[in-house]
Parts: sequence; C-alpha cells; structure tokens
Amino acid sequence: MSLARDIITIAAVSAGAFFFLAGTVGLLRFPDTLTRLHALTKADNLGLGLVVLGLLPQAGSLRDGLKLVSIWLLVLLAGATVSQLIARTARQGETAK
Amino acid sequence: MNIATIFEIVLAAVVLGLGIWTIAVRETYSATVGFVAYGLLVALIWVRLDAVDVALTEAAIGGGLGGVLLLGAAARLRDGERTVAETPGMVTRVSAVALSALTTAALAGAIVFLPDPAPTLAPTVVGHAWATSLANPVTNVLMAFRAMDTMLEKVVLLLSIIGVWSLAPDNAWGGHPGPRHRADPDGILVFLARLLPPIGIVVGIYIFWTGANHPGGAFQGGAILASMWVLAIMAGLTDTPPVARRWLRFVLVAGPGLFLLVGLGGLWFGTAFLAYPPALAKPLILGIEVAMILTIAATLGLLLAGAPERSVK
Amino acid sequence: MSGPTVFGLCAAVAVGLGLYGLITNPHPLRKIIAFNLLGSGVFLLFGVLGRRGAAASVGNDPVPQALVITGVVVAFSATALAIALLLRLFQKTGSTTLSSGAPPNVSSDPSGG
Amino acid sequence: MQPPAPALDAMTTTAGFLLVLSIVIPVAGVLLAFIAGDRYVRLIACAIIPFGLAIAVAILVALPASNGPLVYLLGAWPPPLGIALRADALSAVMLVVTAVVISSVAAFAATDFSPAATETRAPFAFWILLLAIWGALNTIFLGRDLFTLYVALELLTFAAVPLVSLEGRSETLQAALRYLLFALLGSVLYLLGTALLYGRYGTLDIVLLSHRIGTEPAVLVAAALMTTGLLAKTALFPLHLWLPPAHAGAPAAASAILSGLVVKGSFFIIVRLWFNVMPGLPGFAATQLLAALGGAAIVVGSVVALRQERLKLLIAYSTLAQIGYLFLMFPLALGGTGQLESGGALAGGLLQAVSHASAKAAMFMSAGLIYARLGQDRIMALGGVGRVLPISVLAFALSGVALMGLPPGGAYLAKEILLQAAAEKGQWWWAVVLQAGGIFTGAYVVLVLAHALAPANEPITPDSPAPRIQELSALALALCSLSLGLVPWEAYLSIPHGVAPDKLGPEALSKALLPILGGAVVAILLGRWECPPGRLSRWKALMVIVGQVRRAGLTLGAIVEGCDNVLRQWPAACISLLMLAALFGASMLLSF
Repeated sequence: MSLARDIITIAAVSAGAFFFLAGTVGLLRFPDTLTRLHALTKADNLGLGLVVLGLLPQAGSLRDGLKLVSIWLLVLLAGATVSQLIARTARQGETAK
Repeated sequence: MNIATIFEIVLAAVVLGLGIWTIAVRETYSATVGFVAYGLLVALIWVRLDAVDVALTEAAIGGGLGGVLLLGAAARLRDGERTVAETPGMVTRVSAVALSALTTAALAGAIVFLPDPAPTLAPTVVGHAWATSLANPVTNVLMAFRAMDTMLEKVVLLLSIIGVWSLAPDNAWGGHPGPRHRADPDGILVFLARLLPPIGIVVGIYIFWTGANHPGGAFQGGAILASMWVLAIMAGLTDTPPVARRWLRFVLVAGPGLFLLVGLGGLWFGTAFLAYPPALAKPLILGIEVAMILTIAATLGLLLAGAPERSVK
Repeated sequence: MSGPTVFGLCAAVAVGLGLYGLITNPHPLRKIIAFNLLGSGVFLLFGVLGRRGAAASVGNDPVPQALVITGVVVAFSATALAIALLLRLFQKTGSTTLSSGAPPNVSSDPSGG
Repeated sequence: MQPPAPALDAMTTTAGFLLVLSIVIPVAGVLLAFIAGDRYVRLIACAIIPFGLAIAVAILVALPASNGPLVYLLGAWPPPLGIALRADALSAVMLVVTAVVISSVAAFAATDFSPAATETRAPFAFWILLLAIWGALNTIFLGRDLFTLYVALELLTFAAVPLVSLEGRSETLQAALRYLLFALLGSVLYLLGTALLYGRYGTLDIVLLSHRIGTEPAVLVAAALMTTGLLAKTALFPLHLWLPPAHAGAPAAASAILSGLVVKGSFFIIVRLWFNVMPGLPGFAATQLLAALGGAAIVVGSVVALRQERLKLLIAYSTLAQIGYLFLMFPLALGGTGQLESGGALAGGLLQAVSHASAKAAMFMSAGLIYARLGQDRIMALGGVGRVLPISVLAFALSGVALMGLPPGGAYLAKEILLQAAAEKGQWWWAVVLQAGGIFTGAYVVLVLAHALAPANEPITPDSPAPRIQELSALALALCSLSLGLVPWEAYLSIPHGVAPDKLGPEALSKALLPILGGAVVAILLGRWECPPGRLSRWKALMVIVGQVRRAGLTLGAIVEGCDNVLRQWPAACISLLMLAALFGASMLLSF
C-alpha cells in the first residue's frame, strides 16, 4: 500500500517538476510579456497542481491534505489575478507606443 | 555527500546568484524584483535550518511586505533614476571588493572554526516551558524569557510610525497617509480584494492562534492581516484612516501598552516586572498577543502607506 | 560539509555582497536593498548558529530564532523609515542623490539653521 | 555542551525596581503622549520628566548603600535564559546627567515646541521623540545583555533620525537619510558580532560573557566588527560623514540632544564592550589605534570648525573633536597585565563624557537663541550680539570654558586625571594631545566670542527679546557643566588621590592660561577673520609677520578641510569603516 502511494508521489511530483522546468524555459526564451505569461501561468499552475497531488498521499491527516489543496487554490487565484494585471499593463504600454 | 547536502548547496548557490544579481543589475526595478525572489528563497533556507517560525517571518516580510514596500518605492522613484550619475571610480570599486571579500573571509573563518559541540540554550528553554504552558519554545522566549526585547521592539515599530508621519507636509498633518488608490470597480484587482481578505483573515488568525504550540505567532499572523488590509487599500475599496483618529492611535499603542501594563502588574502584584504567575501565564500572554496582532497589522499597513499626504476635507 | 556549514558560508557571502552594494551603489534605494541583503546574511548566521545548537528535540536553538524575529521587525521598520525619507526627499528636490558634493557651509541656503 | 553556569550576581537587589522604572517611565510617556495627541504631548512630557529625574537621583543615592551594583532580573529569569538590568557607578552617573540635560532641554524647548491650533506636527514628534531618546539611553546605561543593547541602540537611532529632519527642509532630509543609512550599517555590524559571540558562548549576558570569553578567531572577528559598528554610530573620525549636517540642521533643542546625549549612547556601549565584556582582548596596539583616531578627530574637527562660516556648523564640528577626546582614555586605562582596568583613566573618560554632554547641549541652546534672534548665524555677522543677548553669549562663553577644560569644570578634573595617568604610563604623547585638544577648543571659543563681543557693523534690532526661560536653561546647564569638577566623585568613581587638589586656587587658574592664550594664537592663525582688526593697524611690523604665518596656517587648514570633504563622501566613509574593522582585528591579533 505504501509502495503504491510512493509511486504515485514520485510520478506526480516528477511530472510537476517537468512542467515547472518547461514554464521556466518558456519564461526565459519566449519573446514578449504576453507569451511569457502564458508559459509561466499554464506551467506553474499545472506544475504546482501535480506536486500537490503527488504530496496528498503522503499527508498524515485530512487537515494536512486540506492545507495542501488550499495552497494550490490560493496560488491559482493569486497567479490568475497577477497575470491579468501584468497583461493589462503590458497591453496599455503597447497601445501607448 | 548525500542528496540533502547537494540540495542545500544548490539552494545556497541559487540564493547567492540572486543576491549578486540584485546588487549588480543596472535597473533599480529589476534589483527590487531580484530581492523579492531572494527573500522567498531565503525562507526555504530557514525551513532547511529547522526554524519554521523564522521562515514564516522571512517569507511574510522579506518576500511579502518588504517586497511591496521596495517595489512601491522603485515605481515612484523611476523618474529619478537619471539624476543619479555618480558611479564610483575604479579605485573605490576595487577597494570595496577587497574589503568586502576580507570581511566575508574573516566571517567564514570564524564560522568554520567554531568548536563542537556548540553551546545552546534549547534544553534550558524547553526545561522552563512549565512557566507559560505554551509548547512553542520560540513564543516562550519572545513572550516570557526575553519579553523586554519584544516590548522594546514594539516601541521601535511605533517610533518608525512617528518617524514616517513626521515627514508629512505641515498642511497634510492629521490627514490620510499615502496616495488614494483607484481601480476599475469591475476589474480583477477589486475582485481579488473582495475575495481574498476573508480567507486571508482566517489564515492570519490561524497562524497567530497556532503560534502558542506550533510555529507561528503574532508577528507572522499580523503580517498576513496587514497584507489583506493593504490589498483592500490598493484596490480602492477602503482608504487609509487619517492619522489624527483617536481609535487608530489606540490600536497602534495597544500591543506595547498592554505588554507594559501586564509587566507592571507583575512588578506590583507578582514577583518581578514582566513575570507572569504560572497559572495565569497562558491567558495573559495570549491577551498580549491579541493586542499585538492588531497593533502589528495596523503598523505594517501604515508603514507601507507612508507619510500623511492628503488632509481631511 | 554539513548543512549548517553550507548555509554559514552562504551567510558570510551575503554579508560581503550587502557591504559591497552598500558602498558602491549610488542610488539610495539600492543602498537600502543592499542593507536588507546584509541584514538577511546576519540573520542567516544566527539561524546557522542556532541549528548547530539543536538539542532537546528542538531542531534549532529557540533563542537565536527569537532574536532573528525581533531583528527582522527592526530591519523592516528601518527600511520603511528610510524609504519614507527617500520619497520625501525625491518629492521635494526631484533628485535622490546622497552625495553632498559641496561642503555644507558653501551649499547652505540663507534660511539654513 | 557547556552547562549554563549561574551568573555571579544573579539576584535582584532591593532597590532594583528603580532600574525598571527608569526605563518604563519614559516608554510609558511615549505611549501616553501618542494616544493623547498633539495638544497634550508637551503636558505629558513635562509631567513625566520630574519623575524620571527623581528615579535617576534615587538610583544614584541607592548605589553606595547597596554594596555592589544594583541588579534587576526581568521576569525573575536569571541570565543566560533571561535578561538582567544592572546599574554600576558608570550607569548611575550617566543616568543622572542624562536626566538633567533632558530636563533643561525640555525647559528650553517648551516655548519653541508649544502646541498650537494649527501646524502641530513638529511639537507632536519632538516631545515623543525626546521621551523615546531618554528611554533608549536609560536602557543602554542599564542593559546587561548585548541584544537588549542592540534593540536600545536601534530605538535611539529611530528616535534621533526624525529629529534631524524635523524642519523638513531638503538638506535636512538628506542629512537624516545619510545618518539613518550609516547608523544602520553600524548597528548591523554590531549585530553580526553579537551573533558570533552567542554562537561561541551561548549567552549574551555581559557578566557571563566576561567569565567565558577567551582569545579565539570568532571573538576577534566579533570584537572588530562590533567596535567599528559602534564607532560609526558614535561618529568618531573618519566615520563622521553624517554628523555635521545632521547636528547643524536640526532645531536647536534637537541639536542639543543629538550632540550632547545621542552619541554618548553608542560610546557607552563601546566602553561596556571593552572594559566589561573583553578587557583582556584589545591590548596595547588596539587601544593606541583607538586613541590615535581620537587624536585625529581632535585635529581635523577643530581645524575644520575654525574654518566654518556658520555658528551651528562650527559647534557640530567641535562635537566631532570632543568625541575624539572621549577615546583618549583607552590606552591610559591599560594595566600592566594587558587588561583594561576600570580605574582612574576610565573615571576621567566618563567625566569627560558627562561634561561634554552638558556643555555641548548648553552651547547648542545658546547658539539657537542667537540664531532665532538674528535670523541667521554667520559668525562674521555676530558683531553686537554680546550687547543684545548678554545672557545667551554668557551661556555660550561658560559652556566654552567648561569644554576647554578650565577649572573648576568637570572637563578640567578629567583632563588632570588623564594627564596624571599619561605621566604614570610614560605615554607623554597623549599628554600632548590632551593639551592640544584644550588649546583647539579654546581657539574656536575665542573666535566666536571675539566676533560676538565686537561692536556691531549695523545695529541689531531683534524682533522680540529672547524668552527668559530659554536663556536661563542654557545658562544653568553651562554652569552645571562648569561645577561638575566640584562634585565629590570619590563615592562613585575611583579618582586617583591628589589630583587637582584645589580647583579654584592660583595654581589651577594658572593652568587656565594655556588653553586661552594658546587658543587665541591658534584662532588668529587658522580662523576666519574678515580683515585684520582695525585697531591693530598700529603694529604693522607684527601684522606682516603674523600675516605670513597665517597664510601658511590657512593653506594647512584648507588641506585639512579638503581631506575632510573627501572622507565625508559615502564610499570613502564606508571603505574607511571596513578598513578600520580590519585594522582593529589585526591590532587585537598582535596582543594574542
């Protein structure tokens, strides 16, 4: 049973780490703000989601599990808001030019 | 060399890389962003050092409120960047590098050659936990054994508020600190500022409450409450209160004031200044912390807002 | 090399970086950031020393931890005060330079006192 | 693991609660005044100050009876777990002098910072900050824990910086920012040393540390960093970049506090560090280095002071020179075994500190009075002031006399003690510096008085007479400094037997001639004069020779001023800071 849990954890966390890596590469390589944001938010939300998913089987109690999920939800909320704001600023900067 | 050590070396290297970038990068704004990232990663180092209380503080301040403060200043100073052209000469740079490196080397030497086993007060602190019946040793040190430092530090916070306020133009004295923020009422920022504070307030109170026995406490919780307040201010949902308001003054003094009163109670009725009778220690400390979390949240929020700029109409 | 030593060296380097930035960066805001870097190095040193003193099933000596929490609050208030001064200076003069350039008795204005 | 050994005097003494009160009363005043708001701040401050003064005097009275220092364990926790407060003779004397200076500055400021219907920002900040500075200083004098001292030091800085920029002009804002940043650098270095000491010995209690401390790399680095950090906050040459603009730009009452008291806070911690924590560590080389910096401060500060156009800047530079004077005691306190001894030389240094605290505060107050009446403070334009503001000029003159070290002032007694110690140690060069310091002080006092007492070029018509209470408080403080030599110090300080037996006799008065006459000569050679005074034109031949020498003197002065301008640049000051840290480390290594 614990072996199965460990396998799930390793698989999901590795997948999450891959998405983080992809997001970071996108952040560094993409040409402008909007595409960079795209790479960052898509990859980070998914990446963090997978990491949280992978850690859930390791959580000792329901409370710890809920804390993990709420971390993911809060990051989703913050990430979505901030990327909206950044995107709007970037677009305003472009139209001003 | 095991995997944990490798991780630690990589973490230290990334942190130092960010530190170098923060110092060396040309634009002030980028340096600020670099410092925020640096602060968040330093919080990870604190976790690795098994100091979760400090990690929470560092994340809330170094990466959070400190970052907001620095970013806000960088944004307001953007036009001023060109006026500063006095880059130091080669001699200055070389001697600065040499002397900083010398200091680092001396420190590193001192750290590496510290004898083992290291001295510690941990057993003493744990052995005296009966005095407060709180299980978090850091809270015990802050609120009981070194309570004087904590009280004086709250006075330092109050003085920094007075210092910031004293910079107000005379005609704005007593008015609202900082600029009035406006945001699109249907925009995402206002949406976030309506959605997040209820959650944030719960989290802040939870972190404060759990601080009695687990990592957390008044300062970390207060920092979260302050950030919720700042969010609402930035979204234009509320305004900073005028600094002349009596209730505001009470809130800002509540923490150190109650601390002082309880301390004097110990001097008058008990064994010593800032001594708690063991039976009452827990409620007294929690009472002080409730006052402190309010004071801290208000102080941090007002420090972010700055000096009074707009007089009351 | 153990964990505390790695981070101890990291703290020493952060102190050096902060000092260098504080000396050479002409912009006051950059000096303030450098001061924060320097401060975080000092706090980290406390943490490393506390980690070395882990005992009695406490992973990090609570006394240095408490000192750091107090120190972080003080450093934050210092940053806030410095930034408020800087913003007010900028608001008044439109410049953020710290170098006096001329000696003060030459640059003094008639209303000086 | 070292077992936490109990402290030697880990017991609260009977009068110990007084120590708590002397910190709590000003702090409570800060909190109350903040709540009460603009209209009542002055009332609260003025109500608090007599209590604080009474507590300080009570500590001074209780000390001889208690057979050892007064100790108070906060929260009843003995060190190393808890924090203790401790008052020895040094603390008690500093407490009382601080309370006296605060009281007279408060009397002086009562009219300048009176609450009004509008524009009450400055009074609000001033009175709260005054109380905060008092609380911070009392904590510094009583604190026995290195980290508590750090918090108190920051409290002091946070209270002092807004005082500098109280008037809100742009150059005072700049001065305040420079002061804040440099002071923060200093305190962070101090904190770094504190961390190393804790990591090595597991305690921050001064008494416990003094028993455990040994000569080790970590201690050496800590000592060097802490010393230089504190020197930066004390503004010892060449770390003085922030002091002249900050002290000269603040309102008069604030300058008096900043110059008289605030720099003494970090100085006091240096004394604690070297004499109480690690008396065996510094050794010959480091004490000589420290005093050499003091000597350089005297020369540079005095020469640049003589070249100032404005009175307040002159006094600020004179503070720089007087700070240097405070550090001359260190080599003279070094005993035969290489330990710093808390004997006569330390008593001399402490007397120097308290006389300077009172005299310099009085001097800034009288300069503020002159400035307020004339609307400017150019030294050239002081002619006729002596007739319009006789009491203010008298207060200036008396505080100058006290600073010069003329009998019966406290500085006179201090100088005699240090001269005797220098003779005993065979370190004649410090005797020369001590005498030179007196002559230089004489020079700028003579320079100002000569201008102030000269007839006016155009008649001065002040808008309103100076408030009597302001003049009297400045005068009282100057007289206080001048009478410090008559106090029976033997109950508190180890004054060597037979020093300065008669303070008002002919022998003592003959010693007064050297600073005055020497000072007059130096003032003529180095000072700013508009043109040779007309009534001297009869002695043309002499004037030609004087003119020649004077030209050389002025060139020399210009060079010194140029050096000072370079050293006051930010990068130069920071580099000298780190260089000094390295030098202190190396010189302490020599005495291993």
